[in-house]
Amino acid sequence: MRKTAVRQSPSPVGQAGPLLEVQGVTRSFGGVRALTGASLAVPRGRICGLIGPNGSGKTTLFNIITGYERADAGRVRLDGKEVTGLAPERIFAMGVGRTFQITRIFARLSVLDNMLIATQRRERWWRSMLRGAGSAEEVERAMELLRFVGLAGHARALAGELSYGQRKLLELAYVLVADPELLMLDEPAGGVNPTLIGQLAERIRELNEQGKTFLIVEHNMELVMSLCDQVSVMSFGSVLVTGPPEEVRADPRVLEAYLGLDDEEDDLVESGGGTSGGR
Amino acid sequence: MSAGTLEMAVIDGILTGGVYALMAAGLTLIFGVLDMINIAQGIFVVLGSYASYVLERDAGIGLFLGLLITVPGMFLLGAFVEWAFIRRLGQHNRVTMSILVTYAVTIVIEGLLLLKFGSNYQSLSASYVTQSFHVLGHYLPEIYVYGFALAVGCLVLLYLVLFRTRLGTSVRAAMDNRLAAQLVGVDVKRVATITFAIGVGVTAAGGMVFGAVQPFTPNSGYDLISRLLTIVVLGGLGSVGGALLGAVVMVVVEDVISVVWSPTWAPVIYFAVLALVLLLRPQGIFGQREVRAQ
Amino acid sequence: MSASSFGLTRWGTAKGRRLGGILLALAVLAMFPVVFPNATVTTIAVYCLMYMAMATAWNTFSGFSGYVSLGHAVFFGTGAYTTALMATHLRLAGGYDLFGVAILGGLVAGVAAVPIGIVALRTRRHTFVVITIAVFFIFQLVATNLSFTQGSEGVVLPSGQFSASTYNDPFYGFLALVLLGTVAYAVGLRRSRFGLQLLAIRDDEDRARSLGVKVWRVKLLSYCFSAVLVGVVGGVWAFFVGQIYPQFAFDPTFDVTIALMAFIGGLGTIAGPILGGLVLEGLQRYLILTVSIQNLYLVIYGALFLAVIVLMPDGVVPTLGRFLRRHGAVIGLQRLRGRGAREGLGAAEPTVAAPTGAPLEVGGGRR
Amino acid sequence: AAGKGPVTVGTSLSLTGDFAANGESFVRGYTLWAEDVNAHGGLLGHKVVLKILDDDSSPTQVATNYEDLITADHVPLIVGPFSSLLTVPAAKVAARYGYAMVEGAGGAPAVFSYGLDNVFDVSYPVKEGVVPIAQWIASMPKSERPTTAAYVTSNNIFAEPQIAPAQKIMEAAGVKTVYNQVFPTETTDFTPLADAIAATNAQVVIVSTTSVSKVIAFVKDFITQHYNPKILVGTSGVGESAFISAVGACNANGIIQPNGWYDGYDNPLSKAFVAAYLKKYGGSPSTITGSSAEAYSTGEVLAQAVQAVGSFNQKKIIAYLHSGHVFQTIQGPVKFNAKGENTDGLVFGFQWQDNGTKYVQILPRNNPQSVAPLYPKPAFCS
Amino acid sequence: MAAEGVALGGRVVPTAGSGGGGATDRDLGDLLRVEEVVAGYGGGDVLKGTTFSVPEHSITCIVGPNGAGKSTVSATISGVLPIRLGRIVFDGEVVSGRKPREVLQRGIVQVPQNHSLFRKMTVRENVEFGAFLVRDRRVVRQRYERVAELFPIVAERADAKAGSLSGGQQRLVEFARCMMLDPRLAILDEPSLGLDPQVARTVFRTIRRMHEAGVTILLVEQNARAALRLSTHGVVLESGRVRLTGSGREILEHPEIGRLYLGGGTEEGADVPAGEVDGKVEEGEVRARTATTEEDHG
Ligand SMILES: Nc1ncnc2c1ncn2[C@@H]1O[C@H](COP(=O)(O)OP(=O)(O)OP(=O)(O)O)[C@@H](O)[C@H]1O
Ligand SMILES: Nc1ncnc2c1ncn2[C@@H]1O[C@H](COP(=O)(O)OP(=O)(O)OP(=O)(O)O)[C@@H](O)[C@H]1O
Ligand SMILES: [Mg+2]
Ligand SMILES: [Mg+2]
Repeated sequence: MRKTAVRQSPSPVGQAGPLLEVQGVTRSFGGVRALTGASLAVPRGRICGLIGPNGSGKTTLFNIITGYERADAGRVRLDGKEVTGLAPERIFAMGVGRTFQITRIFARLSVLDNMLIATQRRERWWRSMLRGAGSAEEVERAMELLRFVGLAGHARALAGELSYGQRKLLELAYVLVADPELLMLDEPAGGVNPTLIGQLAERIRELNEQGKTFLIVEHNMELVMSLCDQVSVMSFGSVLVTGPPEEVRADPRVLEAYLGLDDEEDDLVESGGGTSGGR
Repeated sequence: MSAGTLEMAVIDGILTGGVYALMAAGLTLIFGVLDMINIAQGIFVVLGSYASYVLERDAGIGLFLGLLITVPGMFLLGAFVEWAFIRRLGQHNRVTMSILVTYAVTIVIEGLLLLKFGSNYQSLSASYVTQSFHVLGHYLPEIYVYGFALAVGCLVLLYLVLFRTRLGTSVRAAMDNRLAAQLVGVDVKRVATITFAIGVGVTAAGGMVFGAVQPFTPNSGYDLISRLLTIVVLGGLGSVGGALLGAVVMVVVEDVISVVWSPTWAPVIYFAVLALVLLLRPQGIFGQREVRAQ
Repeated sequence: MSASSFGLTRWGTAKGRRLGGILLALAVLAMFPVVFPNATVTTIAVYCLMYMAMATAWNTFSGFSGYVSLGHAVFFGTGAYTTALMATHLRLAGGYDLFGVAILGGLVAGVAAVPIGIVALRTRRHTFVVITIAVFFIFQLVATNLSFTQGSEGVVLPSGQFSASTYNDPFYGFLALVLLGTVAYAVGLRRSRFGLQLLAIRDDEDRARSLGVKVWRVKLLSYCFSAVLVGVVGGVWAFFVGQIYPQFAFDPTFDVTIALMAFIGGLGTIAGPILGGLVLEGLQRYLILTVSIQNLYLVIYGALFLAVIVLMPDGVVPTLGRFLRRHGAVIGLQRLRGRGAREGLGAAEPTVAAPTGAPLEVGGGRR
Repeated sequence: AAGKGPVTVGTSLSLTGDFAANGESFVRGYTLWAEDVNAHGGLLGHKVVLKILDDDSSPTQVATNYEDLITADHVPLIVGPFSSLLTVPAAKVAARYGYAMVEGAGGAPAVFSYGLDNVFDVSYPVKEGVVPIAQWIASMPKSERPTTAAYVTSNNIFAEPQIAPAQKIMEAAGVKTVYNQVFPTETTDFTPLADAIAATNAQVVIVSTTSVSKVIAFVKDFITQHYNPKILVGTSGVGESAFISAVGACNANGIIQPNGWYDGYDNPLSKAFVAAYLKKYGGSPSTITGSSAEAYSTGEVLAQAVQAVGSFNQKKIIAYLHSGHVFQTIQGPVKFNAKGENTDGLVFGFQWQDNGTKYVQILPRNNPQSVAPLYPKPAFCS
Repeated sequence: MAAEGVALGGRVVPTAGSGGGGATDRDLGDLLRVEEVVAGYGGGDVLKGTTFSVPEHSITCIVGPNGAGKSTVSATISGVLPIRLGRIVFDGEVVSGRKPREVLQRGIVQVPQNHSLFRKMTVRENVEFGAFLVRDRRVVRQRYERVAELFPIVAERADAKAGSLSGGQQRLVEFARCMMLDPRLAILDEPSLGLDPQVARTVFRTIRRMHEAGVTILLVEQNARAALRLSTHGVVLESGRVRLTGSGREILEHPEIGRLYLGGGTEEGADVPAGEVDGKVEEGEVRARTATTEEDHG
């Protein structure tokens, strides 16, 4: 736990192995084969996108990586170490933070308290008993992030009183405040105001420049295409293609499986949240 | 220990289990639908016994016939309690709050019963209370057999109501997702009232059988409630069939242990079995689990 | 709601006022037996202290974590039995040393909580309630049936070697210390990261895990701590009552009583359980003593609860707080100002106004 | 007697909670006793006033109550609560203030084992309960004597101690123990136990419980199992009307219960008590419970001690109670040993006869009042 | 007033006076009016005198930042959240203060934003529940078949527990559920949330078909450009107050609104003329209200 914690400076992209490596993970629920040998590598210091049709297994893959579900077969490596089947708190301690597609916040804690829970990754457990809920710096950092997502005014409100989009933002904010090496975001932009999405993208890029690695599941193509260094497309439980956004976008398989061939009505959706990517 | 005794213990256990299931059926319904712990279930059982007792003593109405009056009567009482108190429970601290509210209801009813009937034991009498069927060399007490039949009957009825009627459909919807139920046109408040009322109404039948198999005082509810709660949890919250299975498992385990080993340790073993089952299946035997994390 | 964002009420806001309140409470606590030396009054006071401490201790686990324990009587009984058995086996005379034994009783209760917690805390909410009840019955049965607990005959402790006229004072003093310790723990818990983690567990245990909360450890520890505190009180109780039987040391209504106290005052608050314990225990002892209206007493008692529950569904302290806030403009204003300066957060007052990106904030800051 | 102020006798009774029914009987017994004393000129010329507090059947409250009676009300005299469970905490408080605790319902061995020298139980020691019945069985001619016995008892400080002494006597007389089990007090379902006993076909069955409900459950089950032991004993509740109404009079025929007092007890004091009771509370003699008699006797013993020492001085009263003097009560003679047990306590055996219409005294056999027992017990009739 | 919004309503809906052209307000009466509504949860007010109206046969889209009160508006209309002041008029009748069930009976269906499936029930049960108020089993079956055809996932996973579906699949089932009734007004709170591009397209297409079939639609979307392009009317909500109303296009092209809530520059949004959108609608088979003719709103 200590070891991963000290590594602050970003190692140059491409050096050493990938930060996260998923190999041949399968998982089925009764008759449903959610994952059929999914493999994925997230290089250190990159922003990776993970897209795919509804039900293609993206969230299930997230769950397996972060210890919420077990895999039937396959392995997950983090920074070269095998982490398959470790408990969520262990995975977190190793520097992986995630958000949930269907937001999960602590409804009866204040927004600020929600943030403070997440600030303790590098702490000995017994210290939690001997210290206050948050130090001045922690509160400051939390407030800064809240300000960024537009929730500072709600810092004292109960998190359960937030609107859908605000919850989404709060969840994102407290994963950010935890300051993990790898941030796994499951549809961070869903339900978020387009203008704000643009700012989120800015922030993600900024963090990326500081060395954070991202794995982002998103249906907002504009965002994915503009933000990601590398995009993987899942279909029926396995990764179909991985490559730079432009390539992936043009790949006929992707068009068929995900984007759709009939682009006659693209105007209705494609620009959703749209130009926010800033291109 | 003869094989006959063991066999008898199992038979006893199954029959008595039926009686417990009858008492627990209402609890599991209330538990599952209203997401609350109803401590008052014990006193409702006792109230059912007293209701049957009064009808029998003062009006000469037989125990089973009396159910035609006591069940609707308790149904109305249940509706009132839900309307007056349960409805006010918020979503926050719901478990604690429901325990406390129903505990308060318990002591009020207990106090009223004490005022009316005093703390002496009463019992229900009818010719079949001390008679038995002779089957394959075993004597089966009639009242237990009737109780078991009544239990199965009630549970089947409850099951049909839950799964074959519109009311049941709305009950299950309200139990699953309140907001969604509202939005598809379920009158959630009314459903809650009716469910609680049904739960309490069914308990009138349980109370009748309880009163027939053993004497009762207004205090008798306390020994019952923990048993009923464990039955319901063992079977799975909200599962009607689970209540029957839970009850039978519980009583058979206890009966067999008390016959082959010692009555003293029988409840300990039962509780240990309960803990073990819940460790392996936290949702109970027939309970459903929260489906997945997302 | 928002004023208690921690789920907890902030008593008073200005530091001075709080300090004043605390000092006043301490003074009352200290002076009480001097002002009211009557043995009946001090007896009732001793029981009040016990229940105040236990309601607070219960609250530090159940109120914070949302796991409702109806089996804390197990720890009360374990503390009581440990104390009683040690006193008889060591042939203690019944002096002050027995208080030391009571502390040991508490520790034993805490140890007992470990296996129970390991089993019970794996389950969730409703199931947990029922498991604690089950464990409770196991303990009661075991105490009734094991030979070393002397079964249903119970255990008698040596009578306290204190003079009859001031017999209650040592108990009062020791329990006052226990209460202070318990409250200090509760306050500390509320302010600490540990307490925050417990509250997070209450809201969404699974989510808390992926934020690195070691839910297991946190739950178990707070369960044990609250068990220790209740166990110590159990030990003192045994000494005070002088003789224990399984059905009283392991009393099935114990936890409902405690939960009621914690609730009446306000679940998850600091002042709530203290107030609830004081009022309920005091009132009950006093009522039974003075009015003796027999069974009507039960009806009234129950009806009163129902009234409180219906009228103040959050408990007295929070409701009262809200009432004051709404009706006392001055207090309200102070409160509003004090809101930012929550204890434990130090000077870092978050800026409530001025968002960075103008459009982000339009969604509505709170007035 | 005029001119002197009243004297308050304090007590704490279980008016609510588990022991409420017995608490009620105790209230009647104490009340009758006080009226009786006052009708005869009071205690040392003082009118007796009762102060009764409710303890809700809780040891915590009982201690508080006596504390209150002694330190706040400064009552000169106290009498005991109901149940052995509450007697010890009450007696400890009394001891702290040097008060004598005369009581009628704290006869469990546990009460006497702690060296409390201020406790005096006017009833027979609980452990003696089944002894006369056992002696009667042992005294039967070999040919008639039953050969097997089943014992089952509630795990309770009143019920459990009754078994061992009786069992010892019977085993010595060659009555083999074929079943001997203790069940937890909270048990509500007795069918497996009853069936197991029935399966042993024991000729003597002794069911030791503290509440009528349990003995009813056993008997009902024996009936349904068509199991007819030669001797069926229930240590408590058999004489109550609730028992008859639950199992039916005819089925009760021949069932035996030991007790220290009964309404037909041929003792002038007792007869006067029955008359007074009926005058005040109405009903038939059979509705008077043994608990009322225990309370009344408690008062009698205390009054006699006070009269004898001529003051309310607790030290003197305690000394006198320990002196070995024999007190006369409606329950018969009372004499205390050093522990405070009543060594002269009488235990009778009672049996339902004449198809369950009459509850008669059958033991001790040498007592001229005793009726011939029904032996073996007639078969259940339904 | 711009004419684009009118054209759609005029052409597609036979009942409204056709002829294309003319102002929105003249041709289309208001089906729903939200008048000076004040509402909130527990503490303060969230809606502070919100007023707007939804013309009959329109697609009205509410846009606004997160926390503006859009979902709160939906909740007040459907009766889930009681209002404090003001009133809500539906088809000439005041519906505020009525139970959700009564509102539904009058023909207002809502798909809420947060996931509202019966997680422990099967997909089929969930969808059928949409027609809870319809007592005729035959009609329910017919509609179910229609819905299953439209959204294959419903048929594929008919017997799966709804809670086990993926986020997007759940959203789709919710949407499918709302199609089981034949509402006069459908309130859709972010129908495209979490849907992949293809499915989102299907959903938008379906919305348009519903509209063509005569259903008035109140849409809440953060995917605002797409939504506004589809809409005849738009409402901008800000801190519980209506900031601006107008035709969908007006809102879309409003420079400040665009910058604040639609994610920057407006130029891209302008490149698809609304006429084209409409044109496609014509091409797409306009489904007659075959299975939906049963009127069961009482
Ligand atoms: N616990 C489960 N039981 C049954 N089926 C499951 C379970 N978990 C996942 N599935 C199935 O596995 C498939 C993959 O689901 P997953 O949530 O991973 O999809 P996704 O790619 O995240 O989709 P979306 O984009 O809609 O979020 C789905 O068909 C889903 O129904
Ligand atoms: N249950 C609640 N209790 C208290 N306040 C709430 C609750 N739900 C929402 N609010 C508050 O009401 C305001 C409006 O919420 P609403 O959900 O209507 O926003 P919205 O416009 O739908 O936002 P989004 O686009 O994020 O869904 C927000 O400030 C929010 O904090
Ligand atoms: Mg997903
Ligand atoms: Mg919303």
